[in-house]
Amino acid sequence: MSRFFLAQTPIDTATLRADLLDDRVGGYASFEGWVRNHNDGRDVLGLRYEAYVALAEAEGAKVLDEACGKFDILDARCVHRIGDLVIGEMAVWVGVSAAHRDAAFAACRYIIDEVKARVPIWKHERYAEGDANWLHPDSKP
Amino acid sequence: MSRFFLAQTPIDTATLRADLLDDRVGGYASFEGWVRNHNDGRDVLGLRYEAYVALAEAEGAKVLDEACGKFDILDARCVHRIGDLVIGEMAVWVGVSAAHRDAAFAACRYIIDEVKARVPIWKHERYAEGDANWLHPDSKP
Amino acid sequence: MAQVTVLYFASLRDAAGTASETVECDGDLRALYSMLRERHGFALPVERLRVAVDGAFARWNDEVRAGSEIAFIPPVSGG
Amino acid sequence: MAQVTVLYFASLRDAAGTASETVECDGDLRALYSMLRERHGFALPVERLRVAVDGAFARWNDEVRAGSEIAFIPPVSGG
Repeated sequence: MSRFFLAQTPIDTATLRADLLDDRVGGYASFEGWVRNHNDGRDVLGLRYEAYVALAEAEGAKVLDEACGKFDILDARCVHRIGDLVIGEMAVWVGVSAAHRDAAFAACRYIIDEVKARVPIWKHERYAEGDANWLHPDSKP
Repeated sequence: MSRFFLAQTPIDTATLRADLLDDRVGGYASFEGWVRNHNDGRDVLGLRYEAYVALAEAEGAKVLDEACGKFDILDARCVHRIGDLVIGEMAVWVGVSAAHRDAAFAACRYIIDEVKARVPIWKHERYAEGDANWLHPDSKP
Repeated sequence: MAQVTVLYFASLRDAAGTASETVECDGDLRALYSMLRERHGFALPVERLRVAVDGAFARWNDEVRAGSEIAFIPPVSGG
Repeated sequence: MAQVTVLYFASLRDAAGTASETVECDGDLRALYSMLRERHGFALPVERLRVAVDGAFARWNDEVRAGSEIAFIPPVSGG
């Protein structure tokens, strides 16, 4: 079963989290990326995420499997939204369970960084001025 | 208003999280500590947290205020349970909202580390063998 | 000449005016992108893209295989 | 002689058999702990404790003030 998912509908973090918890878990780290009302000094009205679905699912699953191999964690999941999102909606969620917090934090950070850097998903922002733009950053922050 | 709380009843993370989110938030990092069924190689049946309440609330609030000053975050909260907990219950929760994920992760880590190191809360573990023990670690892991 | 399907995403799709097209070409994937960049006026140089063949990342100097599905991957911006 | 209230937590409370007691003493907080450690047989040496007066962390060489509430803080284990 894959640990990475693309979702066309809002992400239910409570259910995702519940899937990661069991009696061995001592630390659970999670990260959520939300649609901000501004980016690079411009007012953002909303955005759209587009993915190359087949490759995004394969590359996302690879990132999650790497995290499970590199860090002493029990399990991990990541979900990324695609389609239209409004300000304040959740764009991406990462959850990691581990016996100890060091590994949970490290794996959570690894997953969000690698997903942002490698998984073929693109953000299209609509601005208050009426224009819109595909984001193709030179390098990932 | 304080950003740190002691709780005698289970922690409702959904409501706590909702308090941290607004249109400026781009990244939300959280950490949860759960009661594991083992510690240092021993089977744990359950535990009790005891606090020096007045000092724990003051020192916890100080840690959270430090985090808000040191890192470029929007807000943060931490709740620590006291009283009797069973395996699989949440013992501590940290939530941090920020415009960007670097600060959210760094502040979240700072808060849990400092709370564990400085806030006067003690863990009393009950073991499968029938004995029990106060944990007074030599140094924090 | 090999006939292949090319997929476009994000700004490349906007510039091409289509999400996919069938093209005929010779040579490697780099040559294919050069040809299509000229045809559609893509702003992004090959150095800023990755390329995938049949759903897996590939190398620019791989030969184009007839019947394959080729995707040019602009810099990603998920998260 | 200053009369103060002492609070015990965790293993110190178990060893003392009480959560608080009123004691009379002279000198600094370190001397107070030494006296009480001898009385109750506390296992923890002063080096492993912190001390608080009236709800705020204090220094071991602070003089004991009459009427204050003193807490000895064993190594903490929250989280």
